[in-house]
Amino acid sequence: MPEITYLEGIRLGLQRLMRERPEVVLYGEDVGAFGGAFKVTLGLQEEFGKDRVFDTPISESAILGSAVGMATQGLRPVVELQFVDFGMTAVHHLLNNAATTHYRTGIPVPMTVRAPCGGGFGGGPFHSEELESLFCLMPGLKVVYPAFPSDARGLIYSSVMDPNPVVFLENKYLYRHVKEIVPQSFEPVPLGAARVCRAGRDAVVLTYGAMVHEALRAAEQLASDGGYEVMVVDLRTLKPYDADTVLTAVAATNRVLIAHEGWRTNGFGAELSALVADRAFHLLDAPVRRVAAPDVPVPFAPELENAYRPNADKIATALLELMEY
Amino acid sequence: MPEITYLEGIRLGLQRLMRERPEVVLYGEDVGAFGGAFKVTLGLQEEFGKDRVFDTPISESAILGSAVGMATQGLRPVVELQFVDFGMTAVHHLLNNAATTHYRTGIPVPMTVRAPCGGGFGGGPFHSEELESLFCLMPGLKVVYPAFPSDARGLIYSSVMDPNPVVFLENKYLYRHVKEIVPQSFEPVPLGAARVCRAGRDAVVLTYGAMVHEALRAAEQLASDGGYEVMVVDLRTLKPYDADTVLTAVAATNRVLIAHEGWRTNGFGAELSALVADRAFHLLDAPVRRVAAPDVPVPFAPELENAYRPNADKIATALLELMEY
Amino acid sequence: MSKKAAKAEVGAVGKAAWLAIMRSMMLARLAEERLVRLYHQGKIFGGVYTGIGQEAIGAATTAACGEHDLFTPCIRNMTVHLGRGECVLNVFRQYLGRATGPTRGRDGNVHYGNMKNGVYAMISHLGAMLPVLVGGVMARRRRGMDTVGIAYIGDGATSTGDFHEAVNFAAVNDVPVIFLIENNKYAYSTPNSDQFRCKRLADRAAGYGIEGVCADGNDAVGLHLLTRELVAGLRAKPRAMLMECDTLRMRGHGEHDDASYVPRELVEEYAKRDPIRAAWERLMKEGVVPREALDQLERACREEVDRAYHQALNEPPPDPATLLDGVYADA
Amino acid sequence: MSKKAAKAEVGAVGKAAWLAIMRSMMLARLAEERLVRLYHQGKIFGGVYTGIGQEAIGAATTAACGEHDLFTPCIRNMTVHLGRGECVLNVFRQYLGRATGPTRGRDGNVHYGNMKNGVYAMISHLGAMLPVLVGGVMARRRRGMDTVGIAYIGDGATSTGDFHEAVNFAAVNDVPVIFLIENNKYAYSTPNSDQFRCKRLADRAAGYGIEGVCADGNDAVGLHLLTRELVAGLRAKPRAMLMECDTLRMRGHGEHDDASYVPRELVEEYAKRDPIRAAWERLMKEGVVPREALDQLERACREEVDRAYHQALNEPPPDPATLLDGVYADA
Ligand SMILES: Cc1ncc(C[n+]2csc(CCOP(=O)(O)OP(=O)(O)O)c2C)c(N)n1
Ligand SMILES: Cc1ncc(C[n+]2csc(CCOP(=O)(O)OP(=O)(O)O)c2C)c(N)n1
Ligand SMILES: [Mg+2]
Ligand SMILES: [Mg+2]
Repeated sequence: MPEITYLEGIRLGLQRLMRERPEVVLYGEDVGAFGGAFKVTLGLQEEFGKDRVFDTPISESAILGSAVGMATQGLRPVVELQFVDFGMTAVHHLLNNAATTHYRTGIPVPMTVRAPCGGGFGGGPFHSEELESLFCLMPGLKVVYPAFPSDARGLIYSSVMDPNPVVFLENKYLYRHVKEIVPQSFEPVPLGAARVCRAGRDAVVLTYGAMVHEALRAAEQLASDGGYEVMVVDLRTLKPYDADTVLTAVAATNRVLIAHEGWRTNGFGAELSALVADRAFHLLDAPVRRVAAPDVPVPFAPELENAYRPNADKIATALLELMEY
Repeated sequence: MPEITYLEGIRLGLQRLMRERPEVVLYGEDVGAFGGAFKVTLGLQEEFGKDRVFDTPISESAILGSAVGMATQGLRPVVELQFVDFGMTAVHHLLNNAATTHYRTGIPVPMTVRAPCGGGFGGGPFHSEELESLFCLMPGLKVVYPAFPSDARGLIYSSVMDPNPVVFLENKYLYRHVKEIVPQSFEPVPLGAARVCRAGRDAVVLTYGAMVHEALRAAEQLASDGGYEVMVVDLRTLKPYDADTVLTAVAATNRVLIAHEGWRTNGFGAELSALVADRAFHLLDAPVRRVAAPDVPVPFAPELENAYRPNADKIATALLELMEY
Repeated sequence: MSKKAAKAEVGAVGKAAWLAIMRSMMLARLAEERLVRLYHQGKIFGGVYTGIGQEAIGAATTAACGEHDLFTPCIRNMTVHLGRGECVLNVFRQYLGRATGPTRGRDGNVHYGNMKNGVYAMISHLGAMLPVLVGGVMARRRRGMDTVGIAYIGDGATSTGDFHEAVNFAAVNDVPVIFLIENNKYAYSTPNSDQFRCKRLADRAAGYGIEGVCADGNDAVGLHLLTRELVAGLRAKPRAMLMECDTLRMRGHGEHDDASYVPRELVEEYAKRDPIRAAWERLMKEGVVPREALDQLERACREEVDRAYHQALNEPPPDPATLLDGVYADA
Repeated sequence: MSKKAAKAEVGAVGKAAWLAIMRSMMLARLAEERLVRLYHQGKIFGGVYTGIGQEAIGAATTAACGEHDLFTPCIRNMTVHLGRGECVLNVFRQYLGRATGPTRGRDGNVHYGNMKNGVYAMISHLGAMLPVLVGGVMARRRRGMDTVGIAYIGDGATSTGDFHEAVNFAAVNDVPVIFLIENNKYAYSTPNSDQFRCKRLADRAAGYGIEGVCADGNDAVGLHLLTRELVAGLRAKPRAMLMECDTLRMRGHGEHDDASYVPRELVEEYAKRDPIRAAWERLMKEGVVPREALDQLERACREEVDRAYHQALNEPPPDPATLLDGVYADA
């Protein structure tokens, strides 16, 4: 069984899709021969030709808008935003065009927007953003955010095959930092299903993206230091999210920590917390806490970015506080 | 003392600012002689000239971007988005340009973006959106949303005088539907301060914008029907929000309902709920509930929009449920 | 083109085609006049936005296209919908927010389409349908269809970033789309002089390396002949192009707007060039369509509008219980 | 212009001005070469993006401007910063994320500015600084300054909606801004042919009703003379304009990119037209600046870069305790 990175997981998923489905096309800035800024699509133009894998002008509106047009005419476009940050120049195409089309007209819009997110490598304020909560606001959109190579591969497959517009978030830090030994062939990973990555009875960390790995590290630490057994739930799909798995986890642990890499105020953690405060209030033995980035632009210098970015230590500290509540 | 509408409140605030402050300029699509789509700026070009009040091409990026440029060169631009919905074509100027400038460079950006929001008049999916939670995600931005004519007047004044970029949300339904008798002269209303609009000890409704009035109606109804005394807190500023007033209200009532006109998932109510679940967990006698719009595009037909839009009845029902918890 | 040649060409198009164009224009005019009345009687929820005075553009251009072509109409393009086969009944259903209408009451007034006819339902964000059309045409062509597209867009909307990105994207990819600018001199209250500085918006074509043409937007006959030629050219050699049509918005931006900012002389000038009357007279004069046929057509249109309105009026509004249905398409 | 007239003009500009231009170019080249080395030694956090081969543009154009003028440089415009008075020490502080640097470590590499010099710090979103500059120039002029602006922008970034909106907005409002397109043939890996279809990007000017000029971006002398003329013209009669400068990106998009997609012949062609060598030779040949002055300048620049780097290296990084400070400006 091969060992693949997160990035390779996405590429393998795309490759299989393009082999199986002639209606899948892939485009964006520099995604062709160059393989994209992060090389996720490397080799795909060579295998599938310029007709199916092509470069575009620097025009996020044209990219997202044309994908809506294609998706309503029998193709399954997969477009890449070079960084999720730059998608902010064309948000109306997601919120208003892609996401409302089926509700208004009954026409499905099977398009996928791949968007590299997150920091941890000195990208500074405009190449490190985490904007999932902004996409999660939009009715009609699906939002997916894998944490593992296998999920990256299986979820990109399901995202592209879904008849709805999907924002597929990719964590840049994870691209080459996580590896996994996986079987050559794979089943698609269903959208909307969270996964319990670690069992535990003392508390649960609800998380996704890069913070899944930090939460797992924190849980290990608490297990060896304090003997606490912390459950870790990887949401995987953020919209629509898997409330059942979340509520089951809360029922099993009675203590909830939410961890994400993006900003705290109105981050996606707020939604998870609100869900718990509404539907699992009676199960809680402690406040619902969030470990998230502070409300400041993502700073560049490593000294600042380390202070800014949530990590295993911050999660462990918050967990201990919760335990002691 | 004159009776003014919400819309006139904004206009009077702008007029006073322009009289007192030569550095205030006002522009946007059709805001000049025409007075804007809703006539908020009617008469201002006549009084202050085309140099200070002017029309622009249909270019939201140019409008927002140029305001950043002006605000960093000694002016206080106030720009109007014809509808908040259309601001989605240029979100990067708020999130990345306006909101990060002071943090990155130390240069203040005293600009105000006026944005008509909300539905209730058959505007359909693209003229009725409530997008406050999206703006509330952005570090460095302030977000203001008045509910009363006096607050509209006093808050627009403070927003324009604030050295930071402010998104000033205006509720279109309230423009002509709420009136208030106010003194001719006024004190600016400080940003960041919520207001208890109605005292009560049995529960609190945390709300803002059009839903303040619905919450007040619901509270009246509960007072006369069930003898419950429901407190209503109008947030007024959503970012940075007044956590102290919220937490004091929770401590006084032990039951919390959050009500807003916009979508439920990741709406601003999620943040308020998360605040309460974290900081006031020990004070709660019941789950934190949200009354919000369902996660569907804002529908056009009155039969659908009435079902879609939160109102006094829905708030009252949710309150009763909370009381009986 | 000589007068004689033009006349011959008009004849070659044939009576049926001209009658179809006249029909779209008349139906639209009558339907919109009815909607205007209903609005001022307080019988319409939301706004009413008409294309009165601009009917030639949608009617003449859609009639020059084929079955698989694609269109993104704007707010003043009822004749695009009708020209592509939409029934006027659906127009009233849409305006009245009926469950039976094209958006089942979920969207209102001009925000409808019909993919059977190759017509996209617009979103309000100006310019935003342009890249959608470009993508749609690319997709159909990839699937083997000989599709050409026409994107209708106002003078004001040419100032949006989306306009620029879409035209450039289509130009680079040789996508056969006509970006048809209806220059009706105003964007809401904003005149051309506050919107752009070039003499003609067609001048933008050079900057995209594509062809730009100007046309009289109130001359249905000339416009139809020209569009036939252009569409044939685009099919033969796929490429994007700009087309600017001169016209005037003859009413307010919407019916809530009295348009008092438009100089009276301008309105009078264009009133003399009413597209329906102009086409009527020319087709009669050149002997391609007899007066009786036109009179008869007008009567039929009046009846159709009347019937459609009353039928729509009696149809049911959407059931609030359906509010949550169909946000997502089922797998 | 005749050779003789050109020579006279070069003389009229004066030795000091030419030396200043040469200094910006040399300093930038040496600083960037140092940064390149540091990057490949793994001593830089984040990326390194250089303007090697494009130094003439920023140096020659800023030198043609006045105290109150405004600028929005892009990623390849170290010579704009230096030309407007930024010290190379600040450049290293910025790259090394020092607390003492222009953004105090909050932003990195090319994302800095200095309002003292009229230079905005760019955000990364391509095109987004253009409307900012337009607004800045409008504001300064309203406040009585005779400000002109230059917005630097890449060939790729002309495809953004922001480019279009900003140019149109400036044109309509007669804002004296030169939109200076540095056509270095590539946007990351994407060549001009996949970016636009017009022959020259200056052809876009007509579509905005403004003037467009083309210039050799590797000829600092010619560019400086031209810009002096243009800036004087814009001050006399405020208006927007486009200027396209022909050049080539001589390294990868960033130092992580080996640019193997750029044909070798193209690189060789432009290597022969290195802007620093070209200006050096011409200024010597025309006798305005003696070789010794240039030699001396180069030595001084080398020392300055060396000193700056070592000083920056020894300065402190930001204190994590300041992370939350200054998100908002205090009232
Ligand atoms: C991006 C965006 N900004 C603003 C608006 C509000 N708006 C709707 S129609 C209109 C004027 C459109 O003018 P034009 O494009 O000339 O079309 P016309 O109405 O004249 O047919 C404006 C400003 C919008 N719909 N979209
Ligand atoms: C809106 C936006 N989309 C994408 C990017 C990613 N990006 C950064 S630089 C670049 C290429 C820029 O090319 P060009 O404008 O020609 O400038 P050059 O690098 O050649 O100087 C791209 C695609 C971005 N910064 N902003
Ligand atoms: Mg118009
Ligand atoms: Mg370039």
